[in-house]
Amino acid sequence: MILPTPILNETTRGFRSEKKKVVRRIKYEAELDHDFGEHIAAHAYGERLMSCIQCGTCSATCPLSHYMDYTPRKIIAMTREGFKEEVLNSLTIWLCASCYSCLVQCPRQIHITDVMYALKREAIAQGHYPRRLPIPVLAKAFVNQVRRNGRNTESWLLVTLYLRTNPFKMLKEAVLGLRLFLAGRMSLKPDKIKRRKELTTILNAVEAGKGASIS
Amino acid sequence: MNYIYYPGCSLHSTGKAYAESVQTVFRALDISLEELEDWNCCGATSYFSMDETEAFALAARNLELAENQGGNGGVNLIAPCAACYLVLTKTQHYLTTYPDIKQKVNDALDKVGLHYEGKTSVRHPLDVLVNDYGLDKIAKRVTRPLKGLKVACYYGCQVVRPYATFDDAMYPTSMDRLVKALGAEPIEWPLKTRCCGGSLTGTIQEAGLRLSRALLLDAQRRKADILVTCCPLCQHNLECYQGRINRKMKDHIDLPVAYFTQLMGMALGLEEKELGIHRLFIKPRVAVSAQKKGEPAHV
Amino acid sequence: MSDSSNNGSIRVGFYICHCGHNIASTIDVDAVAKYVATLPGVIVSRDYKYMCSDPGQEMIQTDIKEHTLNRIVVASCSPLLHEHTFRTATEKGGLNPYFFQMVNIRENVSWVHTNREAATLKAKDLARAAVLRVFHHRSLEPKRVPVNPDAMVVGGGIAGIHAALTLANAGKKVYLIEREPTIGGHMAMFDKTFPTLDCAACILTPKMSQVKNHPNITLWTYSEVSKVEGYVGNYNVTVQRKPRYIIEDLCVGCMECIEKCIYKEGKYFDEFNVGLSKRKPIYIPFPQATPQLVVIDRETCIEFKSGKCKKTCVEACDRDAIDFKQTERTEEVKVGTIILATGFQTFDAKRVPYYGYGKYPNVYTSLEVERLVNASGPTGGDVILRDGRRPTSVAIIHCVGSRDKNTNRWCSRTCCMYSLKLAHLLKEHTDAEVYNFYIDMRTPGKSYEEFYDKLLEENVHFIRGRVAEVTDWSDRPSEEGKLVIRVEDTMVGVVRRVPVDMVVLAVGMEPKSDAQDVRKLFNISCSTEGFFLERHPKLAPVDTFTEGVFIAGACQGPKDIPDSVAQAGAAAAQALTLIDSGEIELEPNTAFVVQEECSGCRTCLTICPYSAISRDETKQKAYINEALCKGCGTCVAACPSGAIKQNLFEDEMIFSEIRGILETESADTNGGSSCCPT
Amino acid sequence: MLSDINQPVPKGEWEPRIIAFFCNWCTYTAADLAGVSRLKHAPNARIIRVMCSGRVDPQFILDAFARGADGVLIGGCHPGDCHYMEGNYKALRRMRLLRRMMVDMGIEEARLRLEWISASEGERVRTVINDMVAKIRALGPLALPGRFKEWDKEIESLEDEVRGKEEAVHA
Repeated sequence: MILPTPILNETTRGFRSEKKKVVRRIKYEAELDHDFGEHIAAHAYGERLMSCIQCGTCSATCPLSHYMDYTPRKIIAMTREGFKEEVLNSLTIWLCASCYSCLVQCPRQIHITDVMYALKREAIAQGHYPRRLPIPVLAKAFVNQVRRNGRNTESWLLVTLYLRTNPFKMLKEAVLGLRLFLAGRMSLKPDKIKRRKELTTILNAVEAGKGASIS
Repeated sequence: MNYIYYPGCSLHSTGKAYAESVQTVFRALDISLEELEDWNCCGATSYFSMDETEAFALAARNLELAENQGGNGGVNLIAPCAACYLVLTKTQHYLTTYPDIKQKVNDALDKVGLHYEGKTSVRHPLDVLVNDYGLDKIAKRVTRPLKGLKVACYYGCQVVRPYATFDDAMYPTSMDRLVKALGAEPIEWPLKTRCCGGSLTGTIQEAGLRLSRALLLDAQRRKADILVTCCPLCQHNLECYQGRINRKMKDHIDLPVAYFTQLMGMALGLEEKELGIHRLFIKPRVAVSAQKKGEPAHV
Repeated sequence: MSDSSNNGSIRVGFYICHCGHNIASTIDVDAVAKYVATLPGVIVSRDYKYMCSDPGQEMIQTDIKEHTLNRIVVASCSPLLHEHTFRTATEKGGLNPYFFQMVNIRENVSWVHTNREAATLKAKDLARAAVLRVFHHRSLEPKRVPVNPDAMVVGGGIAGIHAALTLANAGKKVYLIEREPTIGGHMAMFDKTFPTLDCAACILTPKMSQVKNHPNITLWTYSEVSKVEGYVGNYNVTVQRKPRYIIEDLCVGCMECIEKCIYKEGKYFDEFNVGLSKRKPIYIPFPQATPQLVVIDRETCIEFKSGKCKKTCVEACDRDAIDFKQTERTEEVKVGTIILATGFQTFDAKRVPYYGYGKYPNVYTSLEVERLVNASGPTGGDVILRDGRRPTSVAIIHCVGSRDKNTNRWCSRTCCMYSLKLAHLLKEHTDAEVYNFYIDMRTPGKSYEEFYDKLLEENVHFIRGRVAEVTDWSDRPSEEGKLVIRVEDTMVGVVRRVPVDMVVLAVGMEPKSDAQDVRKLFNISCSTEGFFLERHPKLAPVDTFTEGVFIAGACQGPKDIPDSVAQAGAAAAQALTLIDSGEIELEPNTAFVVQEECSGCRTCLTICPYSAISRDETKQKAYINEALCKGCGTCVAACPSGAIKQNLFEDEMIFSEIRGILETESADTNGGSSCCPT
Repeated sequence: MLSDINQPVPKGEWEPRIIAFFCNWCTYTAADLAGVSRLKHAPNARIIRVMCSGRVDPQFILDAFARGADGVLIGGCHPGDCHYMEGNYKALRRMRLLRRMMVDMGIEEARLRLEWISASEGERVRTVINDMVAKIRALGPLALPGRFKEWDKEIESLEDEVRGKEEAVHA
């Protein structure tokens, strides 16, 4: 399947961004993972996932849908039908900013945001996500930092992020960084909690106590 | 019930001004705020994309610490950062709705002798000020009403959705009513809960900037003098990137973006320094002049 | 487990129904039949594909004769469905129908269980219970009560009007009760009707005047039912008639008084035009209002508020029809049957703030638009928006408040069609670009789909997607000053922003806010949604669980005009069958006192809600008036000396059911701690 | 819930047995609705139809227990909705008294349950029955008939003792 090349040019006039080449598109039942939907529903409090009526409210209310390769509605449909590969490789799940407007407006009260989280976790677990996409990298960096310090320090978070994804961006951001620093809105010394051991024990305990759940 | 203060990581860095203004305002209204001892990161959105149970455990530790610190009879945990507020309310909600999660989380907490009962209620300063303290009392405390100041009240997405109960999820009004109480005029604004781009400004900047831009442009179109928010990330996005937006997209945006607590502090006539006004890149001069206008009426 | 008392004479015939696969697929009917055959007193035990079919019933009749059976037990569906069928069969076979007992193994077993073994087991238990029960059945005569031929119809919308006329034309006396000052209901407000596009008024008003002039119809508008007593065939209904402050017999509806009211202009919310225009405190809802009588609105009339009005209206009326001293009147009528046609209310669009109703002046509800395009409407059919503009583009949003777990879960059935109609009318009146935003297009109904085709050809836009928001947020200069629709065009799979001048919200239908009170008043039930509940969703759609009370129109569920009329006809027909049979058979389940056992303790007297029990002071015994007893059996359970018995539900019958269910073979051996008979 | 109610009943193994007295107008109709809507639930309840919950005589309930029922469920119309005006209130009052008696007899309260279920609440029939079955499964068998037998035995043995003593006296 083809991913549109990322985002950066807006696509209001026709889908210019999509690579124009002739592709054979057909889906055979055998290629679908029929338990995928149930699986996700079970782990995302998405009990109601199956009751989706494909009305598109989620896509329409989503502030980011116009950057997504599949609208949230399609993601739900594909998840339900077992288009596992496409879903896990999609940009959509990473573009979700968790603003919850879909969840609030969904006429079937589907926990769409949680579905997206579940899909992200599944994608990471399966090493499926689009390469060099900063978001999963940020997520990882963030988690590591919190595991280490119990808190996160935005400055360091961004530094690690840019180093991993696109070092040049550092320079671009440097100016802003400096201004923030001067305004006392950015500290360089990492913020830490006192009882870090306690936290580690808790998180390890969770790790240990893990069953089949996605995470 | 007593209030315990949960700053969250952002209020230690980008949101410093928010932290300062919240504490100053609460002090001015004689609402005691003791900080949660050895609080940890709430988990934010990123953690949920990596490991949900851990994320819940992380948040639960804070809820539990608050429960202890607050003593019996329950406690209000005040989280000014919208993201923290959402994660903590969400955790609270899920721990009560799904016993199995609560079990998992408590199993982990037990390892360090903690156990979460579920007595902590997570509150946002906006909720506390409007619903606990009360608008009339606030209005009485106003010494320098912000006459004629047109304010775009921006709630962002995380404060009212989806587990918060103190206001409407799509069309909240608490902040607008608060701003009115300060003598200013909130503008009618359908975008008040539309996402500002969140962490995307750091990752897929194009997308992030466009969201912020839409908000700023529309606020200006509606003749807002200032935009106030209750989320450090929103404040950061909407203020710091205005220059970049103007450059990239040939706009002429110049809109001060402050924390609602800063605006409130000004109306209460508190020290600008203590409200962290000096930390803002775009100084809210309009607000200051509005104060001046308001002044004679009240002295 | 034999019943020595009267085992000898008792010859039971047992029949178990497959109901196609409905029962046979979950219950081993053959096993049950074989098992029941082993029970004492059972002479024949058969299974058959469809017991309710003619051959099934004949089987019973022939068996009764050939095997001289004197008790019949049928295990099939719910007694609420077929008890009557089989009682009749039993009677045709030459037995008293009350020697029959039914076992519900479909609704109560095969349809709700999946485990064949457990289901079969349960079926056996229930069958055994029934077999033991019929031993105690006695021959009974059904209680017959005369049916008062007069009928009452509550609600003067199209359904009520049609029901009333049907009854009246059949020569029955009908009381038509309407809460509003005029009949006509919602239909009177509509412009054209789908799919034929004939004008609502043209087809409705003739029926309205027929009602007014029909010798058999007593029309009471501005009136409400306040009390209902009695039982099927004999209801006493109390009606409150609100004061119009107009003497009905004198007023000729010349409207001089309205003309002369000290208010030169209308000032108050005009109900008929849903607020699109204003009315005076003294008014007639609309020109063809029936009856043609003026009303004075007590809330807004200066005379009532201050008592200092010049009363120009009184001067204006040369027939002295105005009477400020009028007070509420109470009427009591006796009727045999009641038809409820109390209608619906439209969904309050303010409950979905993201569509901006009440915030943006140019967002309308469908009902408002009905008035707006109506030639007799506030603008004379000219589509002028609240801000004075004429729309060049219109968005019609379907399913507003419907199919949504946050508001109303159900589909309102009519919105797709009326949205198509409004699309057509708006295009006709304004030549604007019209967009329909729908989730699913539902056009089931005679020549409805054809109407949809017609609209497609009129190149109205159809965008499949539920609108997320209506805002005045313009993202492009082209959107300035417009209302912007945000929606996913799910067919294309892309989010669209559609700027329009006018938004129409196709609000759904919901139960009237006071449906619950009405339900209690007439002692009927409501469905979960709050609509009145029919006795059976398919086979008794206009009956209720209260005999003699029928329902018609949208009070039973969302319905369009054709369906409402059809249902009204059906309800009238049901009422007529009852009336013309002259008398009705009541279930002979009344209670009676066994005199020699009564200790005269008075316990029962206070318990009976119908005061059917009196005490013979000379004999010192209680006595039950069969005519008044409704057969709840509460007194039976309360009688300390067990002197009261209830026909069809005697203690012995229920005890033997309990025994039948619990005393399985194995139970006898191991103290009842197992439910496994084999 | 569904999963375990679909397990085949192991032969001879104990299964809760519940007698359910449902009023004709509300709860029995609701049970029918549950059927029409195919709301699968535990097969342990056996319904006996009465016209009104007010007809349910305490003797019925005690008899059911005495004959080996593990639980008794009574379903009536919601307060204020009784087809016969107030039969359900009467039922409620009786149950209160009866409960006290049961507890004295050593029958757990949970074994007798009174529920208001209106004609439209098919879903509730399912949940109530499933819930009650689960609770009674937890309590285990009541097995009154068994207990009665034991009591009889005890009494007999006592009598024997007495008799023995008397004989001793006579000797």
